[in-house]
Amino acid sequence: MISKLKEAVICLKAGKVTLPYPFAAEPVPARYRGRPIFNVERCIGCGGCANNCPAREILLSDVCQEIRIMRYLGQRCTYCGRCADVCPEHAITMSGEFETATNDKRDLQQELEVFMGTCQRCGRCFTAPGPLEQLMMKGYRQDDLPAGRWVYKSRSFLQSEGLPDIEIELD
Amino acid sequence: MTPNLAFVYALSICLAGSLVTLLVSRWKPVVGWLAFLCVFSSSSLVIYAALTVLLSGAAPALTLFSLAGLGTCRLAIDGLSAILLLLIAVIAVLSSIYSVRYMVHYTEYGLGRYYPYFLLFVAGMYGIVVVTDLMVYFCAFWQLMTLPSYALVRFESKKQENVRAANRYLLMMELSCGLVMAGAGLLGSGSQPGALGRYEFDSLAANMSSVLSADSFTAIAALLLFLVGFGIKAGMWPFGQLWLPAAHPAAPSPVSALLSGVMIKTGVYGLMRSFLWLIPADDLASYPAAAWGLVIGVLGTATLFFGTIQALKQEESKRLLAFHSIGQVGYILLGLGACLALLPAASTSDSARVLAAMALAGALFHTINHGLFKSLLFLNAGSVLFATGTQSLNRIGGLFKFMPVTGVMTLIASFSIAGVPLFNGFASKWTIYVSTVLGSRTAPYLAVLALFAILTSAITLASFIKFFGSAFLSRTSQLVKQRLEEKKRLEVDWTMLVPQLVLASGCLVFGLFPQTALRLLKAGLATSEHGLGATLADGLPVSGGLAVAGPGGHALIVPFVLALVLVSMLLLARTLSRSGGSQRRVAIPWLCGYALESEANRYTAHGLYGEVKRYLRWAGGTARR
Amino acid sequence: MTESALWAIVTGVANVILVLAAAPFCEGIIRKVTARVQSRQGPPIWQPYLDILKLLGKEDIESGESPGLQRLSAYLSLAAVLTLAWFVPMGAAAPLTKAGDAILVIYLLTLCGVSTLLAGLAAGSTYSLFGVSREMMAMLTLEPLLAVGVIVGAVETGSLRLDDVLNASVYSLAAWPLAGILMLVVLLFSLQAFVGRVPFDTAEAETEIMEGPLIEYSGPKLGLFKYAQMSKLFVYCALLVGLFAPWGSQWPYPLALLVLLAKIGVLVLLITLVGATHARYRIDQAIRYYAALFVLSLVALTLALVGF
Amino acid sequence: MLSKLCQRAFKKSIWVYHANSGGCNGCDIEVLNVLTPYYDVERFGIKLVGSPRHADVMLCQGPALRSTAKALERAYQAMPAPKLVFAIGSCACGGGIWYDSYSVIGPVDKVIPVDFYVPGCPPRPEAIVYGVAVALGLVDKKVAPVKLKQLEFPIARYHPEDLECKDDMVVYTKLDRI
Amino acid sequence: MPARNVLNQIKERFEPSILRVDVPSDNRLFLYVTPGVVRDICNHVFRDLDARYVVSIGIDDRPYSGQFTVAHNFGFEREKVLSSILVNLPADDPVIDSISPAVPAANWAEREFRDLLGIEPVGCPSMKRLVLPDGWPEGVHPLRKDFSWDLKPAKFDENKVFAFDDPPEGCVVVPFGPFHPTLDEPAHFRLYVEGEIVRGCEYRGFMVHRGIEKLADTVLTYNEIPMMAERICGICGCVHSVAYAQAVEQAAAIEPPARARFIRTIMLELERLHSHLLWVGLANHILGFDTLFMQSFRMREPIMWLCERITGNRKTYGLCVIGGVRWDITPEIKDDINRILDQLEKEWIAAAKAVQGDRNLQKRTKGVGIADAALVKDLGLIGPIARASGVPQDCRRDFPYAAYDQVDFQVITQAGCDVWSRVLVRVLEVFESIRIIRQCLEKMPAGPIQLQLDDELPPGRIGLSSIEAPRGEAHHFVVTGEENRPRRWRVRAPTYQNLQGIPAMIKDQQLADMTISLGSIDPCFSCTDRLEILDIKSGDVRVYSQQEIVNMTRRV
Repeated sequence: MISKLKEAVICLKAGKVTLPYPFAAEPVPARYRGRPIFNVERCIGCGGCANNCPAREILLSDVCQEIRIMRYLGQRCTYCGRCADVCPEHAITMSGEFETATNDKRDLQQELEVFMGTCQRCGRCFTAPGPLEQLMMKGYRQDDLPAGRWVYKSRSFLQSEGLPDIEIELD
Repeated sequence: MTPNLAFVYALSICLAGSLVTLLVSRWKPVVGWLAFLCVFSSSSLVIYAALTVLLSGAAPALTLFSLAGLGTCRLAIDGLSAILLLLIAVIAVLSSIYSVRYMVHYTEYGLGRYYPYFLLFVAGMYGIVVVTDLMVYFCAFWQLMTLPSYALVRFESKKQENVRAANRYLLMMELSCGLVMAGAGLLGSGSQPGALGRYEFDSLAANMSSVLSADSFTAIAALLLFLVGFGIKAGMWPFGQLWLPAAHPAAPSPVSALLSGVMIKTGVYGLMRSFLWLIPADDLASYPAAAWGLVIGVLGTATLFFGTIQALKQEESKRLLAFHSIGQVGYILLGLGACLALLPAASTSDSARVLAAMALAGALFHTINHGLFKSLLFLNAGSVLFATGTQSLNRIGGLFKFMPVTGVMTLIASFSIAGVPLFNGFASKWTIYVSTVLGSRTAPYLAVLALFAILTSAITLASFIKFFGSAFLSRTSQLVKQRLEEKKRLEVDWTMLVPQLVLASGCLVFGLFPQTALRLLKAGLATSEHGLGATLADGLPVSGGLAVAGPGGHALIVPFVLALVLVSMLLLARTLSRSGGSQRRVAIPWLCGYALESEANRYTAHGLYGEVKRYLRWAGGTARR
Repeated sequence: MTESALWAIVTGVANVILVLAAAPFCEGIIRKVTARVQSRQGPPIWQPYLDILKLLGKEDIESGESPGLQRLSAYLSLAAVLTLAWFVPMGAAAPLTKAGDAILVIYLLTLCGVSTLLAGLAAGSTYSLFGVSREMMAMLTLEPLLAVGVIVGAVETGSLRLDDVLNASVYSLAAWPLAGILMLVVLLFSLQAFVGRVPFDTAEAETEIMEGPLIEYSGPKLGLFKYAQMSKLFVYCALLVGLFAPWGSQWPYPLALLVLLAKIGVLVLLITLVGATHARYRIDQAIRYYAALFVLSLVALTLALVGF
Repeated sequence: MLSKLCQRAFKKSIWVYHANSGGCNGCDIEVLNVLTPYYDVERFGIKLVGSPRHADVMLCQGPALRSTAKALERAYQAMPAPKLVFAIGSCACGGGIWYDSYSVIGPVDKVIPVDFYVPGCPPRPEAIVYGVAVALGLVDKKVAPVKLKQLEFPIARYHPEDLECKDDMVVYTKLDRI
Repeated sequence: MPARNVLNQIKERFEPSILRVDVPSDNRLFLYVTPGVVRDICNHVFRDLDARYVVSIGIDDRPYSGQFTVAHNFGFEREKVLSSILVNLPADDPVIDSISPAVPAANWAEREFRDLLGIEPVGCPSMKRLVLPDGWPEGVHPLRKDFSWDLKPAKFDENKVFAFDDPPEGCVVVPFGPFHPTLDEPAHFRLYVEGEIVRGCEYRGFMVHRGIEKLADTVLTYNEIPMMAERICGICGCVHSVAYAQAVEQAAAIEPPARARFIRTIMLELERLHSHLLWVGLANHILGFDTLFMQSFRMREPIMWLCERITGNRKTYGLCVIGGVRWDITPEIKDDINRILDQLEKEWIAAAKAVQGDRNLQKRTKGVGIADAALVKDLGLIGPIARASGVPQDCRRDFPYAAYDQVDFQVITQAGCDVWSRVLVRVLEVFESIRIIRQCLEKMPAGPIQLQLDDELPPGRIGLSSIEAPRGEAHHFVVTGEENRPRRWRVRAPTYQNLQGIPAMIKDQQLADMTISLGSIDPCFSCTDRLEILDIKSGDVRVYSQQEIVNMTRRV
């Protein structure tokens, strides 16, 4: 009985604590990792973010030599902020934006068309291919924009003969 | 045709019919209808006789024959007998129609072992409630009732336990007979043999006042012998438990209905006769009615309490019903006890007189009601047994979909026995409660007994929720599916449904218009000449309207008005639920997503009320596994 | 005769409307106060009305094998409570006091439970049958308590008539019979169980058997059951007030009604606070608790019988 | 008439059922969190129920897994119409880190139709409250697909004299020459 | 040299069977033994040397050594040594003696590698499928290296029903889960209930199997894995990411900076705080006591805000990378922590007093869900369950990691063996956590928070790391590999062991007690089921009496 009274005191002391959200919002903490925002002006299309994304949802696709499309799907983003960490140009910022609820998944997409500068003389891109490009050039990684996923072959898998008796389900 | 004569004809039809059916017993399609014809004609005569008595007063007793040294065999139909006769006749007819189709499914047993005994059994029951001699002819009719019923109980003689149950039944019945005869002997031995014989009921009654005043020990001993003797028959605690739960389920279902609905009432009849009719109305002062009331009331409460608790634990349909027979007899005994307890005050207090009358009327009313709903329940259980081949409540389920008529009948019967308002069980229980609760001014302990009776009525409800729920609701069991595949149709045919319909409508009529029954009872009590019956009948308040009221209007029910209100509220609820314009859709049951419905996750009767059963383990009657 | 019948109908309909209108409000109070105890803002007071309205418009899923019986039990659940409302004085004398007595009221309460039991059985889900078993076990032990309350009243007044048991001054301020006070205590302690709230909501236990008998019900049927539960709470409280604190009920109509509502409000508050500060009991613990109360009520009955 | 009222009551009384079809628990706890004092969605008439039969809204957490997809589908079918499905968190919205793993089918909308998506890993309680508010029509959704281009294409590659620097952007000025 | 001491003890009996010994540090021991003695040696270690069974791991090492490897891990609490007994098995016939007859706790782990790698444990008492989904085709082992992580066999049979045992006579099967209000996560229990009494149960869990270990082996890189590791479990995510990082650091012999270790400790303890408060709330919710649920969540919320301030997210912190942490604790944050801890301590003292005296709660929890010390030993139950059974077992003290060797704290134990004791253990541990955080804040040295790692980590090294998660010991086993990712990473979450104790805990109890008994281990199915989905039969058959175990051992 006494403990019930003690519990009642705890309840009474606390009073009503309900926050007024969504009618009034409090600022998010400075380090809060909300939706990543891509600064198209800074992006150099290096693909570091795509290479380091645990959810593998930043996809790269070269339309032609000069145009690289970088698509951030947003739907399976874990908001870990690794992309922002590794971006050499600080083109990605983890914003404080968390009000991203929507009735259409495509609302979450961000797509950048990056202009890859070409050497006017030789027609090649300025930079040497990074690790991601190397993977892509060797065919280990191939981003499939329409399906929103990437296809990747690990070395061990490529080396083995596979499992010939398993039929594979394709989605 | 005088009632007595009609009665004699009825008896002879039964006796003759048993011979005839024995002769044609191999002709299966006919023997059942033949037996029905016999029962129907004899019962019509009996009903005619009983109604004549009730409407125009008791006819003088009819002397059949007289044997030197053995007394005279006289048959007397008074109001009390008439009420019992009505009950017996109605239920005998119904169960004989039911038998026609039902008995066919016993392929291993010949019907020659059924119908002849059935007819004899009915005759025996008719006889036992009209015979006036308490020695030789009582014994004769008793044997006429007992021996055929013994044969019926052991009908399925290939089952060991049925034979054992039958043997035990016979033993207890003979004991009961012996005790009653001993009681009569004790009372009659010291008296002057009257014109009709020493052990004639009237002679005993005439001697009673002298015995009461002069030799109270003999009176007490004799009444005690009657109490135990008839108590065994009625299934009173602790004797009922010895034979009743084994014997009733063993017999074929229509016979169970007769055994439970009617036969045990002969014990109740005997008790009423000996405790109220044996006593001269003008000699109440020397009769320790209050003490006997206490004894019978407490025994009745114990009977209803233990019987019902033990019933709660049962998992076989007919066994459960058999235990409930004990429980319901307890209510009747409680009514009788309350009547006796209130008798001494009846002469001085008006309200006590009314209450005593109500207690007796309640007991009789419950006797009738129990006859109706218990027979109905046994017939229901029989139909289920017929359709599924099992008595085990754990193995059946979901029958409502396949046997809707039987289902509704069972629901009505279950509500009746559980005392749900608007059904007849409530009306009679209400009468008993009123007399006990309000009678506590005179005998305070009655209120406590009433409380236990109310508690027990909740237990009754619980066990019938289990009975109805696990047999008809829940989910279709494997066994039922299998039977359905074999038979295509599980619902029984009309010869088995008609008796159930009649009984169920009886339950509803007496539930909605209890005053009709009370009027009948008042007439019955008023036409019984000896004893206290007529005195009590005066006190019975019967108004002309729809209401049943207690003394001074201190308690009343008008079930019909209640029904009107309830129906209008039901309509209101229905309108409300329809008003939202919602659609209906059928879906599979939700079992947390992964598991699908199966026999393994079907909840069975065994699982219900585990905790209560655990706490009430001391009360005995744990179900066999 | 006709005049009194007319009067009974008018007051009865008034009672039904009152119950239907006020019951969700009580529920709203309970939810609001509970929320405040839990340091929350809580839903608006009229939330239960919206809940019921919404349920009435939702799809009605029938997963049982006997849908007719399921429908009937849903109607019966509300109808039984509303019928009960005809026997309980709410501001005026009980409308049907001339058509039934206290024993009938006890049995009508059983009828409310029976509808839930039938509903659970007909749904046939494993969980609902657990709920049925528990609900029935609770009814077994609870019903006698109310019966004792009524019997004590009947013993004191020598009458089972509703207006005698309820409105006569058995428990009024003038004479405080010991038995009456004891019964008041017993019934207050069991009130929580009668209305099926925490800690005695074993039959519905959401985290174990997911609302027990009602697990398979949706849409209007669920709405009716919920409505019936709310109404049951209201009617129970009114009955308790009628049994033990009828003072003020003789006052003119609107005044008596207000007094009644105030008293019901106090009871509702009590229910809320007890519910908010307790963990659910197991069914065996609950039964033992009721059994202890039953013994206490037997003492009360004995006291009443020997004239205290 | 009453039926219209009933339909309007739907948005003001939402009973939610939460179904975790294989998430990590994070979203679960945040969903519980929105019921607790600081966020208290019961303000909007939202209540957690134990059986999908009673629910109006299903909150899905976690990706649809091979072992739970069937159960999830059954839960969806067990709900009475009208019903809404919320996908809470990255796993339910897009399949999460393991969206293409051998035992994962993918986002829940591969199994049941989803009405609202609340991304986040896990979404903070405010984000869930916001999602609810969007569904209730209290606020409008704020996100829309973003498509950014560094340059307008196609550009003529060999007319560098037409390129002009505006702020930080390089803009091709004479479109007619393309 | 504690590791050497342990080694010598084992050598006394098994010297000839030991093929190779690695002792990378004082408290790690790797023994390579011949396949024939594995059951004996495990029995010796488990029974005679009184080591605690941790986990068994199957490894497909064929691309590198051409063999399968099985590792049985044991923890020596007295000596503070974590050890691994490794056996190499031929690639064409991967068969090993089951150790379950000697070590009952190994049952699940053995069945798991049977499912996932096709290594056959001979003599395992139950060979039912454990991890893979019902419809998964036979003979396809997803953790083998020749199986691609996104390979979806087309023969998957959606409608296949798992073959459960028949319930005992008179019992009704009550399906419990996967979607049940008590379970936050999918898992299926088949309870055999007679009346209200639970007579037994069968568990079909592993429904949250997401193929995490496979992803780590094939797709993600060293520094992406911590992000996934913390999503093994949303409540104790930080534990997993720290454990993973520590295992890798240990394998690669990297020492993270001291400040990083202190920050890890602080975050781990903050996580324990919020997890314990959450548990108290949920347990009360299960018991229907919603007020305490709400109040404990209210007290917990500031901690969540604090975590959000420190790391930028409320739950999955993304804190840990190999060689350090990503965020520092600034002086302002330090003040915040102190303030919030003071507030929490004040409130929790009041709450603890109220809860301790609550007869109503005691009624529901005392004598419920009994797990005695023998059961704890046999099934390897850990964490608050073990401590509530009087077994003073705590990885923070037994195998110190991060900065726990520099702080002073108590291991809370209770002797009741029941749910009530578990409540008390958790309630009291909150105070210990507060103490630890305060000490850490005080003692935290300045300096960098992250090591700059330029070299590739050396492949083929093994790292073991045990961390005391709020629910018990979380154990990570890492074999480093090429391509910037580990070859094998095995997580043994606390619930993996604790769940095996459930059938014994709920036997012959009321159904109503089942939920709280299950709740009392704070089950985290997502942790348990990282790998694949399968069926588990965990009837009482696997709870052996002491005598039975002795007999079995003798037979072996």
